[in-house]
Amino acid sequence: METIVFYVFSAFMILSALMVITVHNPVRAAFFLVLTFFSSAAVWLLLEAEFLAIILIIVYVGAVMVLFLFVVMMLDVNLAELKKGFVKNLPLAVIVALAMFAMIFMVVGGEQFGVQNFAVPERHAADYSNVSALGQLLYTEYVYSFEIAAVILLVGIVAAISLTLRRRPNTRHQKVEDQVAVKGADRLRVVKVESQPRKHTIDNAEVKK
Amino acid sequence: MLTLTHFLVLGAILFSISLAGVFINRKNVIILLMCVELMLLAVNTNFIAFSHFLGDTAGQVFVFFILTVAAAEAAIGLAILVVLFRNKRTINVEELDTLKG
Amino acid sequence: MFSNLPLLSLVIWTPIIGGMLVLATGSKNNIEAKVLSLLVSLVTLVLSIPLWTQFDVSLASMQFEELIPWISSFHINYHIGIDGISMPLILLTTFITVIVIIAGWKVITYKTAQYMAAFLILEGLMIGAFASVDAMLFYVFWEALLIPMFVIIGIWGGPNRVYATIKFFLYTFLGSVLMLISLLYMYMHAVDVNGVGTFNIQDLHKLPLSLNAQILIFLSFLLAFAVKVPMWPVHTWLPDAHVEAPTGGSVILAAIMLKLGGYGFVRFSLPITPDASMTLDWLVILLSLIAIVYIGFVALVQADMKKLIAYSSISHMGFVTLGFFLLWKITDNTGSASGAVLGLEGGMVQMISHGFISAAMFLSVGVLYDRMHSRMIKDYGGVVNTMPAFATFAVFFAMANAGLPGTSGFVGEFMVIMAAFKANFWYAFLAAITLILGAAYTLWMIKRVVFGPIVNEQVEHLDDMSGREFFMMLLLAFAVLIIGLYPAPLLEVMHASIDNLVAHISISKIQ
Amino acid sequence: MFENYSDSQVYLAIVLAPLIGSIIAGVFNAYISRAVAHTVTIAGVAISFILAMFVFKYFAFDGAQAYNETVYTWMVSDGIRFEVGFLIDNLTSMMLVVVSFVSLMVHLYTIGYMQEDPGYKRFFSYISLFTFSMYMLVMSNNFLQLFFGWEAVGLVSYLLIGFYYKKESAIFANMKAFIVNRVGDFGFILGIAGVLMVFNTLDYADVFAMANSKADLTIEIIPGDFLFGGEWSMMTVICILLFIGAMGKSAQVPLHVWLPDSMEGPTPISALIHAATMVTAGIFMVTRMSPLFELSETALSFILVIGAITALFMGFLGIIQNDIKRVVAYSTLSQLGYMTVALGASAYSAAVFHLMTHAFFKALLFLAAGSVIIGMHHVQDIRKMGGLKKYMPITYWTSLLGTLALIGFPGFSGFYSKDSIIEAVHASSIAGSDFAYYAVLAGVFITALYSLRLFFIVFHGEERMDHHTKEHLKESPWVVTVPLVLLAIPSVIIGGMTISSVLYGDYFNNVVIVQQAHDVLGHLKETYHGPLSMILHGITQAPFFLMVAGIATAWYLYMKNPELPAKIKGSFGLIYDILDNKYGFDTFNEKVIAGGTRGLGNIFSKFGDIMIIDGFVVNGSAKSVAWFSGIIRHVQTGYLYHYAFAMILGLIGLLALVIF
Repeated sequence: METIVFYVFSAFMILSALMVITVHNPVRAAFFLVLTFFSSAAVWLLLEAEFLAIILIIVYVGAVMVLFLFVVMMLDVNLAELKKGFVKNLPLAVIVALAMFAMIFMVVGGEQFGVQNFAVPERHAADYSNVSALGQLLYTEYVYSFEIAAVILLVGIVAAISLTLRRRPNTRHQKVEDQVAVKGADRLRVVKVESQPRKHTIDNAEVKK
Repeated sequence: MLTLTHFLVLGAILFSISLAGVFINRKNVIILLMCVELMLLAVNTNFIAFSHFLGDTAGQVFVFFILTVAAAEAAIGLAILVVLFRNKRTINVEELDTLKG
Repeated sequence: MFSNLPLLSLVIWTPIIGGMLVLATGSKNNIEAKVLSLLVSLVTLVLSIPLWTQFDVSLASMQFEELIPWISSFHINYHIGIDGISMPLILLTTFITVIVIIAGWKVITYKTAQYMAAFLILEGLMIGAFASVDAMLFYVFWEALLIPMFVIIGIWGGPNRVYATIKFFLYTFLGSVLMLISLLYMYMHAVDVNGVGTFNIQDLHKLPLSLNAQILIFLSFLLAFAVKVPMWPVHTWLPDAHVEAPTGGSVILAAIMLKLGGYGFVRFSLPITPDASMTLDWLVILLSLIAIVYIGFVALVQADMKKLIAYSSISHMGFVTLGFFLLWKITDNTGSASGAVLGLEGGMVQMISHGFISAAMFLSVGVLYDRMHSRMIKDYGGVVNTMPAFATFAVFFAMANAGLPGTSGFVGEFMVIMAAFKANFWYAFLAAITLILGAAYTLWMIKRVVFGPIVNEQVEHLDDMSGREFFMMLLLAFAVLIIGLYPAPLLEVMHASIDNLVAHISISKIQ
Repeated sequence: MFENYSDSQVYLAIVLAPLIGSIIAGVFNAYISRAVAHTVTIAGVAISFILAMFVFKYFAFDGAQAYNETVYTWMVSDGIRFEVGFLIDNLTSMMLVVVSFVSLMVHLYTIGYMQEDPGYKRFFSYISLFTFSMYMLVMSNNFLQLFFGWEAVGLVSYLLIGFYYKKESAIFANMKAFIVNRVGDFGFILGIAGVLMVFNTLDYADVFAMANSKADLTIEIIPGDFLFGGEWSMMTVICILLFIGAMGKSAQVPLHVWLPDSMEGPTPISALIHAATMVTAGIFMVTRMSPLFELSETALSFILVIGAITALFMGFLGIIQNDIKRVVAYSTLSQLGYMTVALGASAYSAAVFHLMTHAFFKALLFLAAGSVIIGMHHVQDIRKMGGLKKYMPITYWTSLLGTLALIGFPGFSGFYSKDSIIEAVHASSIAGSDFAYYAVLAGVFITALYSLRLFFIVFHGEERMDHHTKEHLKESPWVVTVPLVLLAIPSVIIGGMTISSVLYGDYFNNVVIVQQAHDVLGHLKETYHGPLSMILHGITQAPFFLMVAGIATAWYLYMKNPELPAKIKGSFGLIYDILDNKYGFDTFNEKVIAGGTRGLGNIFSKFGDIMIIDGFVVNGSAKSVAWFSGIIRHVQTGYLYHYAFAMILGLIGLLALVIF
C-alpha cells in the first residue's frame, strides 16, 4: 500500500517537476511547481513528517507560490524572447543532469543506504505527535537558531519592502492632518479694494461736456 | 517495502531535474528561481528521509530552517526581480552582464 | 603614587579611547574636538613621564611589565613592558603627537575631529608596538597602525594621494606578511624544542635556531623592517607618501613610524638571529651605505621641499641601520667588540634626534605650504624678508639636519662614524660623506627658499609665524638643542639594555 | 679679585660672557634698542678680554701649570667618556688674548661701520656668538669639543658671510664657504674617528701621553700592493685626515676657494673671522696636535707642500685683484700658507707666532680697508679710489704700519715672524722643504708687490672717484679710528717684544712637542741673539732684498709709471687669464664638482629611483598584475548561468573526488 502511494506520488512529482522546467509559460510552470510541492508533501507524510508536510503546503503553496504568480503576472515578460535557445541547451542539460544523477546514485544507491544498513523504523504510536516532538527540540536545543531564523525572516521582509518601495514625487494624496489643522485665514483672504467712482458719474461728466 | 534508498533516489532525480532546468531555462529568471526551490525541495526530502530512518527529529528541524530561509530568499529574490524589471524592462539573464570583467 | 597603576597600558589606551571620544564629538563643531584631542594628548604625555622618571636605568630587563592572557590556546598574551631601547621612543611618540595636534589646529578644516582622532589612535598603536613584549601583540599593533596612517594620507592628503596611499600600504604590508610567517615558524619551532610554543620576544631571543633557519628568518625580518626604515632599494614609497601626506602625517611618519623599522632591528633581527646577522651583516651595511650616499645625491636634485626632506630622512636613517650592524665587522677588524655599543647607541640616538629634526623640517614646510599652497622650491625665495622668525628656525633646523655639533643631529652621526671607523675605514669614509652632502642639499634648499631677494608677490605678502607655530617650533628647537648639548641622560637610559643586547648577540644561538 | 686663576669659574666666565651677550642681542632682538645691543655684547667681550689678560699674565709671567678640567660629561658610551672641558695653557692663553682683543676691537669698530645697517643688533649677536665659539675651540681639552667649536665658528661664519641675505652673491658665498668647510670637516671627523680607534679616548692629555706608544700601528686602507695599497702608518692617516680639516678651515689649496668669496660679508667680520681668528684655527689645531703630527713625516711633508703652494700661488692672485677686500683676502691666504709651511717644518712656535702677529696686522688692514669703504660709500673697487691720503690721514698712517708689518719690514712684528718661518724652512730637512723654501722666499717679493700696489693705488696717485663721493669724503668717526690705532700698536711692536720668549724662549715648552730630528727652531736658537741683532742680520739676507725689490717694483709700476701694468697685462695675456680665473679652481668646482654632483643626483633620481625602482620594479609588478588580470578577466563573462554552470561543474568534480 505505502509502496504504491510512494510510487504514485513520486511519479507525479517527477513529471510535474519535468513540466516545471519545460513549459514555456511561467504561469503554468508555477502551477506545476505547486503540484510538485503537493506530491512532495504526500511523500513527506509517508516519512511521518506531518508538520513539515503541512507547512510545505501552507507556506509554499499558500504563500510563496502565490508570490511567484503575482510577480509572473505583474511583469510584462516577452515570452518569445525567453524561449530562444531551448533546444540548443537541451543536450547539455540532459548530459549534466544525467551525470549528476549518476554520481548521486552511486552514493545513495543500495550499498550504502540500503535496508541492510538502515532498517525500516517502526511506525510511531497513534498518539505520537510530530508537532510536539519538533516543538520540543525547536524551543530547547535550537532556540538560538530559531531566533536567528526569525531575524532572517524579518530581514527578508524589510529587504523586500525596501527594495520595492518606490517614492513617486508627483502622486497626489490627501494629508488628513493638514486638512484638520486648517484655519479660516488659510482659505479665505479679505482684500481691501479702493473705492472707485461709479459709472454714471462718468456719464454725467460726459453730459456736462 | 520502502527503504531509505527509495527516497534518496527520488531526491536525486528531483535535484537532477532542477539542475537540468537551470540549463534549459537560462534566460528566464523566474523559472531559475523555481528551479532553486525545487533543489531545496530535493534536499529537504533527503533530510526528512534521513530523519525518519535514523529516528532523529533534528533533521526535521533543519528542514524547518531551510524552509524559513528559502521563504526569505524567495521574497527577496522576487523583490530584486521586480526592481530589476522596473529598471531594465527585462528579466532576460543574457542581458544582465554588469558583472562582466 | 603611580606605582599601582598599569601605567604602560594607560599610555597605550588613553589616546586610543580618547580618539574614539573625539570621533564621538562629530565633525560639525570642531573646536570641542580640538580641545579634547589636545587634552588627551597632553594627558598621555604626562602619563608617559613617570615611565622615564621611575625607570631604573641599571636594569636591562623589561620594566613596567603587564601580562594578561589573551589567546591562551596559542600562548598569545597581552604582555607589555619597556626597556632602555623602547622607553625613549615612547616618550618621543607622546611628545611629537602633542606637536602634531597643535600643528593641525588651524590648518585642518575638513573633518577635523576625525583627523585628530586618527592621530590619537595612531599614537596609541605606535606606543603599543614599542611596548609589546609579545611578538603577536607587536604584530597586531604593527599592522593596525597602518590603518590610521592610510586614512590620514588618503583623506587629508594631496592630489595624488590615492597612489601614494596604496603604495605605502602595499609596500609595508609586503614586508610584514613574511614577518608573520617567521613568527609562526618560531612558535612551532619552540613547540618542538621546549614542548610549548611561545610568542614572548624574550623567549624567542633564547630560542636556539639553526643557521639556515636564522637566515630565512633574518631575511624576512629584514624585508619587514627595511621597508619601514626605509632602506634602499625599498624606499620609494616614502617620498611619495610624504609629498601627499598632510603636514601632521608627514611629521608622524618621519618622526615615529620610520623608527619602528629601526626598533624592529634591535628588538627582533639582532637578538633573535644573531648568527644570521653575523653572516649577512655586510648586506645591511652595504644597503645602509648606499642609502647614505646614493640618497644624499638624490636629495640634492629634488625640486619639491617635502621630497627633499623625505630623501634626507632616508639618508639619515641609513646611519641607524649602519650603526646597528657594526659589531661583527669591528670584532673582525680590531679583535674586540669595543665600539659596537657606540654604534648601537649611536643608531638609537640618531633615531630620537631624527624624530625631532625631521618633525621640525616637515613642520617648517607645512608653515610655508599653509601660506603659499606650494611645496616647490622654485616658488619661493627671499622668505627671510617677510618671515624673519621663521627663517631663524628654518636655518636652525637645517643646520641640525646637516649635523651641526651642538644639535641633536650631530650626536648620532658622530657616534656611528666613530664606530664605523673601527669596523672599516671606508665605512666611515662613505658615512662621513653625508657631512658634505647633507650640508649641500639642506643649505642649497635654504638658500633658494629662505635667503635672497623676494622673488614674487606672494612671498612679499607672507605673514610671519603665528604664536601657535612659533610655540611648536620652539619646543622642538629646545629638544634638539638639549639633546645636542647634553646627550648623557638619554644615553644613560640605554646603557644597560644595549650592553645586554651586545652581550647576547655576541654568543651564537646555533646548537 | 682673581686670587686663584685656576678657578674654573674664571674660564667659564670668559666663555659665557660673550654667549650671554649674544643671546640677549639675538633672542631679544626686537625688544631692545641698538644701544643696549651693542652695550651688552661689548660688555661681554670686554669682560672676557680683561679676564683673558689676567689669565695670560698668570701663565706667561707667573708660570702657572696647565689647567685641564672637565666642565661636564657630555655623554658616556661604550665606556668612553665624552666630555666638555677646558685645557688652559700657554698656547690657549695667548690665543685667548688674541681672539678677545681683536674681537673687542671689531665690536667697537662695528658701532661705526654698521651704523646705518638695519641688521645692526643681529650683527652684534653674531659676532659675540662667534667669539664664544672661538673660545670653545681654543679652550677645548678634547677633540669632540674642538670639533664643536670648529663647526660653530663655521656656522657663524656662514651666517655672517650671508649677512646681506638679499644679495645673491652673498648667499652663494656663504653656502660655498660652509660646504667647502664641510669637505674639510669630513676629513677632520674621520681623523677624530681614527684617534678614537687608536686611543679609545678623545681627551688631549690621554691621547698625547699614549701617542708615542701607538706610533707603529698600521692600517690597510687600500688592499693590495699597487699604488697606495698596502699598510699605512696609522699616524700618517690620522694626521693627514686631521690636516684636511685644517685645510678647510685655514683655506689651504685646494680648499681655499671659499675665502675670497667670503668677502661678501661685512668688513668687520672679514677682519675678525676671515683674517685674524677663525681661519687660523687650523694652524692652532695642528700646533695643539704637535705630539701626533711629529710622529708622521709623511704628514708633515704633505703639510709643507700644501702650505708652500698656498703661500706662493695665492700671492700671485693678490696682484691682479681690484676689489680692496679681495686683495687683502688673497694676502691672508698667502700668509696662512706661510703658517702652514711653518707647521710642516715642525716650527710650530713660529706658526703660532706668525698667527699672532698676523692677527693684529691683518685685522688692522681689514679694518682700514673697511674705513676706506665707509669713506667711499661702499665702493670697493680700487680703480675708483686714489689719493685718499689727504682725506683720511689716520686710516692712511695705520694702513701704512699694517702694510709694513705684512711685508715684513725689519723691526715690524711681521718681520720677526715671517723671517723666522723662512729661516726655519731653510733649516728643515724633511721632504719638500727645498721647494717650500723657494716658494716662501718668492712669496716675500709677491707680498711686497701686491701690498704696496694696493697701498699706492688707494692712498696715492690720481683721485679717480666721482665727484659726489669726493665731496663727502672724510675721515671715519672715532669708533672706527680708535680700533685702528689700537691695533696698529701691536702690529708694530708685538713681534720684537715677544719673539725672545715665544719663539726662542720656553713659552711653548710644555705645549709643543718637537722630535729631536725636526727641531729646526732649536737649531735657529743657537744663532739668535735678540731682536735687534735679528734686524741687523735680516737686512743682509735674501728676504730683505726681495722685499725691497717688491716695494720698488710696486712703486715703479703704480706710482711712477701707471700705464705700464696695462701693457704688461696685454703682453702676458695667457698668464693674466690664468690668474684672473684663479687657476680655474672656481670653474672646476662649479662645473665638475657641483655640476657633477648634481648630474649624479639627477641620474640617481631619474634613472635609479624613478625608472628602475619605481618604474620597473614597483610599478612594473603592479603593471604585470594588471596585465595578467586583463587576460584572466575574460573568464568573468558576467552571465549568471556561466557562474552557475561553473559551480555545478565544481560540484560534480567535488563529488567525483569524494566517490573515486
